[in-house]
Formats: sequence, structure tokens, C-alpha cells
Amino acid sequence: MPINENKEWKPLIVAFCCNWCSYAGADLAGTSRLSYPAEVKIIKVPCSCRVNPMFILKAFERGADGVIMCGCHPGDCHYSTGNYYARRRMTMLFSMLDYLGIDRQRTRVEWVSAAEGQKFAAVMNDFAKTITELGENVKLGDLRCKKQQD
Amino acid sequence: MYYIEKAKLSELFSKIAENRSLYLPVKKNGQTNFAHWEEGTEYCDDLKTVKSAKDHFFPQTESLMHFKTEGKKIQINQDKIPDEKTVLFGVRGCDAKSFKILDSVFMSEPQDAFYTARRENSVVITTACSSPDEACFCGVFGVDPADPKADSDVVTWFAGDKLYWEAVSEKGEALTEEIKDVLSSSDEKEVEEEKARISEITKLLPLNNMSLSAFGGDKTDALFNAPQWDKLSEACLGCGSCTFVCPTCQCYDVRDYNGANGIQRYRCWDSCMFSDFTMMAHGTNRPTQKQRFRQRFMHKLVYFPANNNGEFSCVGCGRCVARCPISMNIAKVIKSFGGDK
Amino acid sequence: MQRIGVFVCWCGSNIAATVDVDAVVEAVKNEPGVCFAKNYQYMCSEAGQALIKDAIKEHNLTGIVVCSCSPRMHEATFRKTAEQAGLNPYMVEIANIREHCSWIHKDMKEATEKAVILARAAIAKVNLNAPLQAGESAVTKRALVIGGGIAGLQSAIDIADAGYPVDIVEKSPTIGGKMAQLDKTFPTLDCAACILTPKMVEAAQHPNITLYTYSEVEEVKGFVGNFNVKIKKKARFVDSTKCTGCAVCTAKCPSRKGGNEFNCNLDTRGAVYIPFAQAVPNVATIDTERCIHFKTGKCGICQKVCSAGAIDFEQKDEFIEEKYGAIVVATGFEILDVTKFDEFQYTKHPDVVTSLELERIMNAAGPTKGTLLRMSNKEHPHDIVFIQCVGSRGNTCRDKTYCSKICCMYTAKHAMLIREKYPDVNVHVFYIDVRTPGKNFDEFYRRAVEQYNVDYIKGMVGKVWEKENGRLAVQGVDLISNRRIMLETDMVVLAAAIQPSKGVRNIATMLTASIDTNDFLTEAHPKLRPVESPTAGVFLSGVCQGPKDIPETVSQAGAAAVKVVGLLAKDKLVTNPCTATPNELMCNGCSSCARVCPYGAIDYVEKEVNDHGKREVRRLATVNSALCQGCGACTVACPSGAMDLKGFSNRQIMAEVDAICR
Amino acid sequence: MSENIIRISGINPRQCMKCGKCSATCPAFDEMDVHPHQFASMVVEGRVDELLASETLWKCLSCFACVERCPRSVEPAKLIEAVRDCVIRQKGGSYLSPDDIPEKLDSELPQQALMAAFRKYRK
Amino acid sequence: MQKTAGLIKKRALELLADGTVTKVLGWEEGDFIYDVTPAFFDKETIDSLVFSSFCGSNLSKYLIKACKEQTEGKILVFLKPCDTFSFNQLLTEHRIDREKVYVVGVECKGMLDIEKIKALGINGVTKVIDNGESLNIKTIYGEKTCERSEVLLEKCTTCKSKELVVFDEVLGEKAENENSQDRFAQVAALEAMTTEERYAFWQGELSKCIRCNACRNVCPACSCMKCVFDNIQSGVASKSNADTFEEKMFHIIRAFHVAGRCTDCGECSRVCPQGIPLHLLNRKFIKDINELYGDYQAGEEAGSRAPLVNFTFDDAEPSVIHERGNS
Repeated sequence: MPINENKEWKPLIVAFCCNWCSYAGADLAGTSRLSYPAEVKIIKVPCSCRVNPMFILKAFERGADGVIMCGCHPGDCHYSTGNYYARRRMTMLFSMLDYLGIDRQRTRVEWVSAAEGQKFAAVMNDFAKTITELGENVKLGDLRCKKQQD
Repeated sequence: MYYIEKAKLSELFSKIAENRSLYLPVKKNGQTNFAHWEEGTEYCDDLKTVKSAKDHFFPQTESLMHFKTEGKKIQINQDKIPDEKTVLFGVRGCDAKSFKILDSVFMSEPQDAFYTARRENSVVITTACSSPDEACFCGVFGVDPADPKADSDVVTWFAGDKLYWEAVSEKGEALTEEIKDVLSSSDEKEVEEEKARISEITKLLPLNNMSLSAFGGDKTDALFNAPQWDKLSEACLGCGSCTFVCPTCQCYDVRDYNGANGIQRYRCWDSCMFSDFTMMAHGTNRPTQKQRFRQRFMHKLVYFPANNNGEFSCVGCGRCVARCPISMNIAKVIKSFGGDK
Repeated sequence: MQRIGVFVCWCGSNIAATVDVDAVVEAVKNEPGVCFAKNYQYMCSEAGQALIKDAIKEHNLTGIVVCSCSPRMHEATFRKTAEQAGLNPYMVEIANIREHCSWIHKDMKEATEKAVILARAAIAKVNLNAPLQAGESAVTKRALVIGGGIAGLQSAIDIADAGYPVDIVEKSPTIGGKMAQLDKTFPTLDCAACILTPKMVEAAQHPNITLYTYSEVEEVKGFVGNFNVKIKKKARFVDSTKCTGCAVCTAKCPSRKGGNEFNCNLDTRGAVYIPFAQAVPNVATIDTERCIHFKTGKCGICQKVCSAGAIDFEQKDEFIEEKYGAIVVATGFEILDVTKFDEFQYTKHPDVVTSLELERIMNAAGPTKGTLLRMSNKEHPHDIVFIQCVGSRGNTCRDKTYCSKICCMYTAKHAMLIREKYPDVNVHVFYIDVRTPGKNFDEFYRRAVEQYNVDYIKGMVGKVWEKENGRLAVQGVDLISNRRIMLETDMVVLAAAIQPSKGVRNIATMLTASIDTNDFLTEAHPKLRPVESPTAGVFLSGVCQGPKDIPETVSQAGAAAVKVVGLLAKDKLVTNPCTATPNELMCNGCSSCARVCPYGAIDYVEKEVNDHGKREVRRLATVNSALCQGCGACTVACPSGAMDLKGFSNRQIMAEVDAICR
Repeated sequence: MSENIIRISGINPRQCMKCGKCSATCPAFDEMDVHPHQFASMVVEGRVDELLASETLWKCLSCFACVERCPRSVEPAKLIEAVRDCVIRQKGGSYLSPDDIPEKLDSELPQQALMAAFRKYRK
Repeated sequence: MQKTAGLIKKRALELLADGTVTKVLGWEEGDFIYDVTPAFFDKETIDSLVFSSFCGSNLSKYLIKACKEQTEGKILVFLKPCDTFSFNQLLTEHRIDREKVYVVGVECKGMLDIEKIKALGINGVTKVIDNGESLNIKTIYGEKTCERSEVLLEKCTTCKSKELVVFDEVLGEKAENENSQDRFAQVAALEAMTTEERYAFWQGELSKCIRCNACRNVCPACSCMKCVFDNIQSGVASKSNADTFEEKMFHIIRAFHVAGRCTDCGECSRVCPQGIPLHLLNRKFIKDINELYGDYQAGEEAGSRAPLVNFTFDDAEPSVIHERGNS
């Protein structure tokens, strides 16, 4: 099935969600029928500390326009300290991307608990809006991954 | 022999660029490398580009073919053979010689279609080296920096306020014919003086008198187990800077890139100094840096001449002398096997 | 290459109404590895599961993808299904096309496209899945209880009764904890000692219980089923095997100036002391900070008067190492330091006391032998003011944000007891809210108001000061009548907040158990796993988890005990197979992974490796898969990617990324 | 109007748990018609007109005892100050006129207080 | 300089003679004074040990392999102040064995960059004599001079410390670090640019990268058995910059992998054949770490916990990046 048949450009957003809080928060958003754009695709990871900066760059390489990472609120990590490491790692990565002149709004970290379905949907709506406004990611993609318009 | 005033170089370049793509040394972000000439591009007369001119015929990465899957079927699309007509200006004698060495690799059977096409579609304009530096030792490999006629289509000299121009091959003649409007005829006096001046400097070059008598196609047994390799390779970092700036290194790896748009098969430069060079299922056949280091120099000084009528795979450009992070280079290798005697 | 089956669930209309399930099946058929795809109304139903099982067998599937509801809902179900059909359960991946797709999108085309992409991601992951085997580890059939208060005692006795040996580690010289200091207990008003001391004795005499009093946990290593604990038995300088508890030494000790902690420092004790008469073990302890012998080398009176020859000034701290299968934390609480509440004159006037101090004053074994007296002049009081919520429910730096839960009830208890025993004493209680949920609790409070005429005033006290006659002036407000209240009283009792014991932070760190911002230990799930710590094998008992009264503490202690017994009853523990594993050939032993591991699961060994024929000894990371919980922190700390996580490997996650961004 | 008061004071009156400690602490309690503890709920309920008319505004000593003691960081004195500001702004800055001064003067009144009063009650 | 060189040779001889060490790691003379090569020496070969103003290379990384191979006796290594930080960092990461190394700290007043000399138009250099303040340069085109301060290695112009943080003994005269420039000034200047300007800057620089891996292979922090970029199993392996994405990926990930571990020894920039200011990537992380998590100097103290394997409960949120100016 061809993706994006219609010509209207839609962003591609990858969301890394930790299994214990944010993925459950996304589930709750679903159970509560809180809609957010279909452009957001969730990848489950055990903990935000499992998210390797390489995954995020990989997503951009492949044509993602925005990457968001969600984890348990600091202090609530299922593994007690995972998100603290994730927090530092992501801060550093984002800072470097910004330093290289890549739009910093394309990356984001949000802490979403299992109870925050509402927040999850709100965050995704907001992020998708930001990315849509930013437009296509041209600075960090691999041209070889661009979809050919044939 | 023709000349054009240096001040009018850009006229010459625009003229050449009318029918062909022109490539010449350009300084960008502090480094000089061959680049495509466009109106306004400034020629840089630095002695040596960081990377050699080989990129022009053998680029660092080159797409060979694409695979596309449709359902469970696979479709293979060959990449187009390049047909751009090009002119390479400002090539030094050493780099010009390297083309001949590369030709014997890529244009002998099985012929490399991409390389051959580029080579056949190009005119090589060499420029004599007005100020060779201490790392130059092209003389050791028979290159004349004062008069780089060999392996060239057009030879040029910068002398006084002029650029002198002499076509030395059919291709060169044809090009000269095309652009004659901007050139003026000249005698050879100033060029001869320049040649003599360069030759005098060449005599002062400290590395230019090394002897290659220890090397050659028949020296495998004598050199392979020589004790010198331990010491020489000891500090080698295993990076590829020597290889990637070398005008004669021609090893490449073929890789597949699985993108959203199908799979691209491309080749990219490889370096025998890399630990994963020619990696095979069982591992690598040269597990130590000493073996990898030895391979590079044995190839240039022994194996290559063995297979190419005694031609060494080094042109003495001295780039490795300048670029090696730990200052180990082919000159030191040659010397440690008695080359300085 | 895997042989993958894709099963698309309609979930009735939950999915099928928004996602074109036929289109999803068609779209995934061409994905690499897929050799079977089908949709069905309810995949989780028996018929749906049968469909999966049949397909696995018929098509020799090596992996399956179920496009259905959240994996949190039915991943376990489908794993079992796969297992029943002979497939490794970890070869199952769920594409969440309900919660993450059909329920949040309205446009069918959009939802279908997304469902296909989610399915593709799951297929890409399964392509790289490998069968995983849950590991097993043995269980040491012995439990450790940290804390010898009522919570710890109850847990220990329950575990011991079930037939497992239990050790109790108590940092003070006697077990009994805070409950031993209480006078009467609500709502029955029976005496605390009468119900507690039998438990203390029971614990001491129980064949399965070993007491380590005056001891502390020094080091915890290992993991669920296999903890290695080092316990420090602090030197008492009294040979507990010889001491008869005759208390002659405690009476003769000339160093008598220091406060008696048991009586909240309202009176003093000797440097050699037995905390209280019913202490277990009934053995004296020398307080070296106060002992003249330890300070000057002289004295030694206790040694002279001890007929049993139990005094041993040379005694050293003793270290015990023991293995345990489970650990119960029952470290209890302490009273908030109220010296910061200077408006109540606590530090300035002896007649301003905390509720726990009042317990001691009311207790027959207390400093006043149970007679209610003003501590300033030892006279009978005529008016007493109780102030509630001192340090609880606030959000300033001196307050705790939580409700301490027990104060309303014990204040009602105190008020009632005083009015009962001394009908001439007027009792006023300033409260913000009276919170008395619990069986017979509100009735109890109402009795204080209705039968005992305790004056409950809704409002707070703003300040307390000493009058010239030595009595205390209390300025408060009655919010109901909206007027200022000025009272003259003899005593003020502060219902101080309770907080977790200070040592709990250290213990939590040793156990890698998490604690919240208030230092209460966190439960694994606030509702469904309230007595378990997120750290496997660690259980929570009593106030260390949150404020509770005695009945609640005891029931939670029992619950923790049951969890422990449930654990110790197993011979083997099945461990999570999604653990980190290092690639030996790539590990360079840099220790980054070990530094981020929250479970101490990573260790290093010097090991000979064969790197493609090159043999050398290297420092390598090893993961204890029984300890590893699979968070993946180490995998990112490892720059070479030597450390990877089974079930969520770098390749698998990148394959998902690739599939999504296709 | 309530929002105005909340904005000026920087206080969230909903944090109040109605314990009354402010009123219990207030040294000017008896002089006041609306007591400190009532302020928070009246702001929340929007009974601002009553507050604006209240004597309390001018009886509050701004001694900050309530700010010090409030366990919920509601800090009534700041709310009162905010209401006072509102009144002053409404009156166009003329609560205190120079004409009022002579009758208020007494020998012990510090000059500073006068200056402060003008700064505060005239805008 | 000649004096220090003499001392170094003398000490090496003494320590070899008295058996303190069995091997010496130092610099071997080349054809021209500037092309010294790191080398191991024993009693027989010690004659070719040299020390000059061109001994900029950091020897500490060679100890990883040497320690593994050293079965008996110690290795003598000469470390300049900045190199000692790398040494400590390698100790922290258990990559070398302190017991097997005898560290002679060599005081340093900044090393020279032949590239900068050549950039002054001085061509055909055959010998350089360092007079302390100025240089006498012999070339095939005659003698030239230049100021020493003009041709310091980039890493030496922004020297972070002249302190030797680990050593068994010290040789040479302690130099002052007074003329060193603020090493974060260039980073700050980049930060002050607009996003587009920064993008253009880095695009220009990184597009020069030829993926020779010299930066990685020389880096003492890059001591992985197998780099993820060489490991075909890692999913991110790549050998060339077939697309501009790959040069960014390589340099971002490399900087990230050494973040908190990079001692700012400056070797990456020194060896880059294309002159890419790679140290500006690493320094960005160092600056961020200092600003967000408190000052930290990798290698200052052996055994210290690197900032990215550490945390505090109240660390800044990643949103601080989004709140920065200059978009």
C-alpha cells in the first residue's frame, strides 16, 4: 500500500516510549479515545534509558521529521534510575544537534506517566503541530531514503 | 607552445568550461582539493591538493546499481555509466603518473566501465611544480616535476606573469584547437628557464635520491619476513589517511545500503590499514597491524611491480609524508631497507 | 529467514470499524519473512487462538505477529498460545493497532495505513527475534527482616510460623520499636505493652527466629532468592550470654545526666542501661558516649557490681554474613523534629510536649509513673490544648506534604483517656480536619466529643507563649464561629508529623529499592502490589512504606510475610529472559555499563578470549541474568555496542525504526 | 478581578486548606471585619467586592506573621496586599492625600513612615 | 627544549640501566625535525629517542596494547601535562595497568604545528630550531624565521592545564599557562550564531571528511575493541560518507561516545588530514557538561565517575536546549 498517496505533506514522527509509563500512557490515551495524529508511530522500549542516540539519528536518516522520547517521570522510573541517565543523554544529544544547526524542535523528551493519557495525546498533538510547522527534515536525512515521487 | 596571461586565467577557464566540465584545485575551508569550476571559482596554485586527483576518476563513493522489491520480486537497475566530458586542470606530474598506475588496474581486463568512461572522457592538463617541497620524491619514481609530459594531454607552466601551454597528446591537441581563441603563441625561452630552475631545486630535495634497489617484483621472499616491519608498524594507528590521500591506492569495498527507496549497491574506498579490510566470515586474514602495514608497502613496492612490468605503485607525491598522524610513511620504509644509501 | 505468520484481530468492531483489516492482511503478505496472514474477529478468543496454533503447525511458522490490542493486554495470552503450539513464546510480537491506532483515529484510510506500518515494524522485529529461555535460580530459604518493631515482628513471626528461618536485625538494644513506647492503643484502649510484649517474647523464643538486636545491616549483595547480607552486631560491652538483666548495674551507674530515649528524654538513664523493663533481650548495653570508663578509663563500677561478670569493656563489633532469599524492610518511623515550629514554644517551655512524649507521661513506666503532671513544676494540669497537624499537610520547607494519618485517632485517644482519668481537666483540640476512616474509628472520636466533652475547635493555633503565672497562653482561631480564641492552659500537646526513619535512605540504597521524595519506600504497584518493592525479593512492612496505624501495620506485615513465604516456598525462580548480554569479543572492560546498572548486575572477570585465533586475557563484563531486570541502561553506556539487550536488541529496535520510516 | 488579585499576589489561593493558622497568628485579628483565613476562599469564590470594601485592608499590618506561619504557602498578607493594590488603582491613587497628613501627625511618627505611606497609597 | 631533550635521554638511559624499566615509549627522530614517530625503545635502540617541539602526539593510547604485552618489568612513558589526563582516563576505564607503567612527566610550553609554519608560506622545511621565543627554520629555499606563538598547535593555544596529574617523576621546567586562550571561546562563538549559520559552518567542515578514521584511531578515548562503525553487525556500520548524513552520524556518535570521557587532548584535530576542527565537537560536550552538571575534567582524577554514567535528581531537563536563544 503506498503511503501518503495524497500530495499534502505529512510529517513522520517516531515516538520511543518506555514500557512502564509512557507506553501505558499511550494505551490510556487510546482507551480514553483521545486522538492524536496518525503520523506518530510508537516504538516500545523497556525504559527510556534503552534509547540509544543512534536510534534517534537512524530515524532521522530514514526520513523521520521528528523524534520524541517519552519515559516515566524522574523519580518514577520502573528501574529506579534509568530515566535520569536518559535525561542526561538526550540533553547532550539534543544540544549537539542544535550545535550542528539542526532544528532543535525536531527532538523532544516528555515524561508521561501511565495515568497521563490526556498528557500523552496533548504532547503528541503539540509535537506533531510543531513538526508540521517546521516542515520536512532536510538537514539530517539520508537522500537515499527519500521516497521517490513516481 | 602557447601562453595566456595569468591575469586572464578565468577567460581560459570559461572557455574550457564552454563544452566540458572543468575541475581544478580550489581552496575551501582552508584545504585545497580538486573541485568543479564555475564562474567565480578561484584556482589555487598550492603545490599539492590534500586528496589526490584520483577522485576524479575513482571517486570515494560510487553507486553501481539499485535493487527494488515489488511484492516478493526483485528488480535490478544498473547505474548509468558517466558520460560527462571533463577537463582536469592543474594536475601535478606525480598525480598524472598515478593515472597510468590506476589505468593498469581498472582498464585491464576485466575493465571497470565507470573508471574507463571517466578516463576516456577527460583531458588531463598538468602543471609543472614551481616550488617542490621537502616531502617530494617523485624523482625516485621517474617523474619530472619540471616537465610532466608523460601521462599528460597538455602541460602548462606558470612562469613570470604567464601560463604557458603545450599540448602533448591528441586529446590535448583537440582541446587546444577548441580554445585557441584565448591563447597566444609563444617561444619556449621562459619555459626552458623555468624548467632549469625547477631542476635545480629538485636536486636539493632531501628524499629525492632514495634508491629502490631493495624493492621490485622479485623481492617478496627477501622482504616479507624482514625484521624492520615490527619497528616500522609499531606506531601505526591503523587509520586510512595515507591510503585516502594516496594517488595510487585503489582498493575499494562494495556495500549495500538498504534505504527506504530500495537497496543501493555502491563501492567506496577501503584501506588495507583498516582492521576490517577484506573481512571474511572466518575473520580477517591480516589480524595484526604489522601485517596490514606490511601489506600496504609490499603491495606498492613489490607485488605491484611483480604484476605490472616492474612499475612501482608509488609516485613520490609525499602526501603520506605530510598527512600521517604519526609521521610514518613510504619514504621511511624505503630508507629502512637501505634506500638512503 | 523466519517464517512469520501475521494475525490481524478485528476486536469486534473496535479495530475493524476504523482499520480495514483485509487491506492490512494484503499489505503485510509481501513483507520479508511473512508466509501467512489472516484476520479474525476475536484473536484472543479460543477460536482465534486455535487459528494461530493451527497456522503455526500447518505453515511451520517460526515467529508470529498479532495485530491487536495493547501488548499490556494480551501479549501474555498470545505467548502462551504460541508455546502451546510448540513455538518459543518470545517469538511473538504484538502490533498495537487498537489503543495506538483504531481507537484514536477516525479516518479509515489513515488508520489502515498506520496499522500496516505498525504491523511492518513488528514483522521487522520478529525477523530478528531469537528464542529466549527464561533462566532459573535457586532460592535460599531464609528471610531477613530489617527492623524489630511491630511490623517487623509480625512479618517475622508469620514467616517463622510458616516454617522458614527468619533473622531480625534491630538497630536499638531491644525489639519492640515505637509501639513499646505507647501507653494505650486506639480504638480499644487496651494497653500497648499488654499486646506487644507477648509478641516480643514469641519472637525471641520462636525456634525459627534469630534476633540481632543492637545490630545494623552493613552491606547487601545478590538478588532475589540469593541475597548476601553482612550484619554488624555492635558491641554492647555486656556479654549477653551472661547478663541476667538484673539491672543492678543500671541502678549503680554514676553517669546519670544523659536523657532516656525510651522516655523521650523526659528523664535520664545511666550509661549502662536496659531501655525498659520488658526489653527483649533483657540485657544491658553500655553507651560509650556517656560511660565514664570509656571516657576517662576510670570508674568500672558496673563491672564491680555485676555478679554474673557480664561486663566486658574489650568487646568488639561483630560481623555476621548470611544468605537470604527475601528481605522485609520494616524500618518504621520517627517523629518530626518540631523545634522549627517556634510559634508553639516547644523548645522553650517544658509543658509543650509532643504526643509521643505525652504517651510516656501517661504511661505507668514513664517519667511520672503514669500520673499526668506538668513537666515544668510536676503539678496537676487543669487545661490541656492539643494542636493537630504540626508539620503534616503543608508545602513549606518545614512541613511534610502528607497527612500523618494516625494523629487524629491518637489525639482522640489522649483526650478521652485524660477526661476519663481526670474529669477536672479541660481538653481542647485544635484541628483542621478530623480524619477517622476505619472500623469503629469515627465512633471513637465522636465518643470523645459526646461522652467525654472534649472541646474540638476547628481552627489552628497561631502562637503560644508563657504567661507571668507560668501557665501558657494559646492564641487560636475558631473558624466555625469566625472568632479569635484565647486560652490559658497548663499543657500544649503537639501532634507532630511522622516521617520515615533516617536510616532508610541508606538501606534503600543497599537494596537498590526506590524511595519517594518523602523517603517512604516505593511499592511495586500502589494498588496491586502494595507490599512489594520494585526490587524483586524486597518487601515492605509498616510505616516505612507510608503512614499507618497499628492494625494496618500488622495486616501489611502479614501480607508481606505471605509474599515472602510464597517466594521461599519456590525451589527455583524463573527469571526474565530479556536481559543484557555482553559480546565478549567486543567488550573492552571499561566499566561504563557497571556504573549505570541500577541492580549491580554487572561484574567483571579476567577471561581468556579467542578473538579469531588471537588468544588473550581480557577484562570482560558479565551480567548476572538473575539480577538484571532488562532496563537497557548499560546498552547505551557501552560505546562499542558490546552490551545488548535480549528481546530489545539494537538491531531489533533499528529494524523497527527502519520499518516505520519506510 | 479575582484573576487580577491572583496575578498581582503571585499566590494560588486554591492551595489553602482552611486551617486558620493565619487568623490564629494575626495580631490585628480583632480589628478586622474580614479575617485573613477568609481571604483565600473569598478570592476563589470571587467575592472581591466585599474584599475591596473591607476594613481589613487597612488594618493589616503587613507584619507577615501569616506568611511565615502558613503551612500551605498561601501567604494571606500577599493576597491582602494585592487587594489593597486593586483598591488603590481603582481610586486613581488618592487614598492618602497630603491634606490628611496634619491630623495624622504625631510627634512619634517617623518621617520614613510618611514617605512610605505616600509611596504605597498614592500612585 | 634541547635541555629537556637531553634530560629525557639521560633519564631513559638511567632507568633502563638500573632495571626500573625494560622498555621506553617515546618519540623517534625522523627525516626532518618535525616528523617524529612514537616508538618503543630498549637499550640498543635508545639512541634514536628524541624530544622536540614537534612531539605533540599523545603516547598514552599506545600503553593499552603495550600493557597487555608487558609480562615483566615496567614501561617508561613520557607524558606531557595534557597526555597525563588521557593516562588517568585510561586508568579509570581499566584499559591500562598503572603497575606496569613508569610515568615521567615532561613539562611543556606548547608544541608546534608544522602545518601552521607551512601556512605562513614557509615551504620546503628541512629543519626547525626552537629558540624559545622564535624559530629558525631551514628550508630548501633558504633560512626563515617566525614567532613560536604563531605556530603553536591548536590544542596548545588553548591549553587547559600545565599540571601533570599523574607521574612518577617530572623532567623539565614548569611552564606558565598564562597565554592560553579560552578554550571555549570558539564554541561560544558558534553558539552565538544562528541555527542556519551553524548549519552552514558544520556542513562546510564535515563535508571535507574523508572517513580516514585518523581522529578515531588516534583518540585515547576511542579504545573500543571494535568500533560500531566498523562492526557490520551494529546496524550503523559505514565506511564512507556516501551521503552527508553519514558524516554527521559518524561525528555526532563519535563525540557522544567520548562525551564525558574526552580529556580534550586535541589529537583528533591535530591528525585530521582535512583540517576539520573536530575538537569543537568534543569541547561543546565538555562545555555543556560543565554548565549543566557542574565542572568536570575527564582524567583529572583516576576513578572519577564520568558525567554520562552519572546523574543527580535535579538535573536539567532536555528542554533547556529548546529554550536556548539563537534559533
